[in-house]
Amino acid sequence: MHIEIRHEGFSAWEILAHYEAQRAEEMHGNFGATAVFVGTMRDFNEGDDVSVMTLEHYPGMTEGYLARICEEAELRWQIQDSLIIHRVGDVRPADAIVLVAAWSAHRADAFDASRYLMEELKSRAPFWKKEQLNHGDERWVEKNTPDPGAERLGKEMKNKKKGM
Amino acid sequence: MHIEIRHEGFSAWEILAHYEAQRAEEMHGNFGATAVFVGTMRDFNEGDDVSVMTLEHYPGMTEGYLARICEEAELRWQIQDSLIIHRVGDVRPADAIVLVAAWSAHRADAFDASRYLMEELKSRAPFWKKEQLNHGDERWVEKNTPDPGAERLGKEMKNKKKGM
Amino acid sequence: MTIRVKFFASLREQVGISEQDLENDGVGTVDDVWLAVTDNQVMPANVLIAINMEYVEAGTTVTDGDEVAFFPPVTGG
Amino acid sequence: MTIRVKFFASLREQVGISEQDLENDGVGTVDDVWLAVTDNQVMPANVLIAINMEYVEAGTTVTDGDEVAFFPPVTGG
Repeated sequence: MHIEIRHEGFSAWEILAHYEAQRAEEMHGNFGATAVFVGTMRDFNEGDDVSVMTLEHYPGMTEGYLARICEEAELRWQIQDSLIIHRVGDVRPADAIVLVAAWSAHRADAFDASRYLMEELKSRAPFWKKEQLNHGDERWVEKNTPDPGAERLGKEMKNKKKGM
Repeated sequence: MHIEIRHEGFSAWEILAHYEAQRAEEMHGNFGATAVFVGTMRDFNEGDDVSVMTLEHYPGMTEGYLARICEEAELRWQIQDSLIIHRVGDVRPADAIVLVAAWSAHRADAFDASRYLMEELKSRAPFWKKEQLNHGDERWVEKNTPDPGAERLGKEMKNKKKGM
Repeated sequence: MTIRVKFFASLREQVGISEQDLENDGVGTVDDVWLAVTDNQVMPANVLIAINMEYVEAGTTVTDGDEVAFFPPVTGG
Repeated sequence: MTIRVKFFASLREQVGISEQDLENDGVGTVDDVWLAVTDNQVMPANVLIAINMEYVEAGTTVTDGDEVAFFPPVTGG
């Protein structure tokens, strides 16, 4: 498991190449399926052009919840490893915001786990986005839209959770 | 859309970095979600150690079906681009066999489309695997196991398909 | 008792406080902490609350030394 | 008429033919092509068939110049 809050820009593909190279000996030949999701900044939202986005987080709590979400995924699916990298600070269009990955022997587990990681991150990890629009205004993004296809993944685990 | 049959080894992450760099101007800021799947060779299958696997394909038909599968995904979900790279020839444990990717403005579409690409590729694209076991025997892999989580993705499209 | 109170994102801007130590023996629940720190403002319905970095409900009891955080719906990813 | 016949993977090894041009005016369907090329072997139940690189059923009619391929269940990915 690897969790990281990044204050500087990153390339998802470089991180994955580096991470897998580091773990090559341990992982060699024992996984067959890697599912990855990368969220990048778009230059529009709700009909407006966005030039810069500032990502805030709650240091300590954020890392705690990201680790917990990975642990839940590792309990729930047959995955050998999971990774979450999330950017904070000022990001610009096309910059990577989030990278999640799940490694498994089975493709169904890798797909389900990566989607679960994203959904739980978006609904529980304390991050907030403020957009700077091209015409100078600022606004906070009010909420994340849930992924209907991820609903079936969250249910069982949510019943076990206290509070949220 | 990009389809490729590779006769040599490849790094999924290098291909993605290169592909996105090539398309950077066109794609800049207009997608927010990238879902990727990489299938790699395991060093075991059905309880046996596997040292080498030979991948055969039907030149022409394979490329045709991969392109068709991408086209179906692009019709069905809101995705801006899709990619399939598949290895043929002799592969060894930890080598990449397949890379699929889908780029979208929405994470649900990216997740669904990438899973659909994998499922259709595994059920329709003419590739075959022969395993060389460590103790010297050879055997053909008899069939792929379907991904139960991908069932809901295939149905609608399958009804429209003639034959297979 | 001492409670460390934190606000994040739009709520930090609205309340005008990032972090504050509340010294007050009259607070029993998270609700009380909110009222004491915000000068009796009404708590918005969608506020999320954490005690010591764990999500809790507004009625949860606070203890000396707790860190209580208030923030709007999360929007990461 | 001329039909180009191809076999792939385990079926290629079993039948012992990779590619063969069948010159025969007595073939009407894919089934007939199979019987003519394999010397009347029984077609395994799980064989997949393509004419001109499109999946078809065993009863499909062949036309002069067609490429007919027989292969086992696919196992890519």
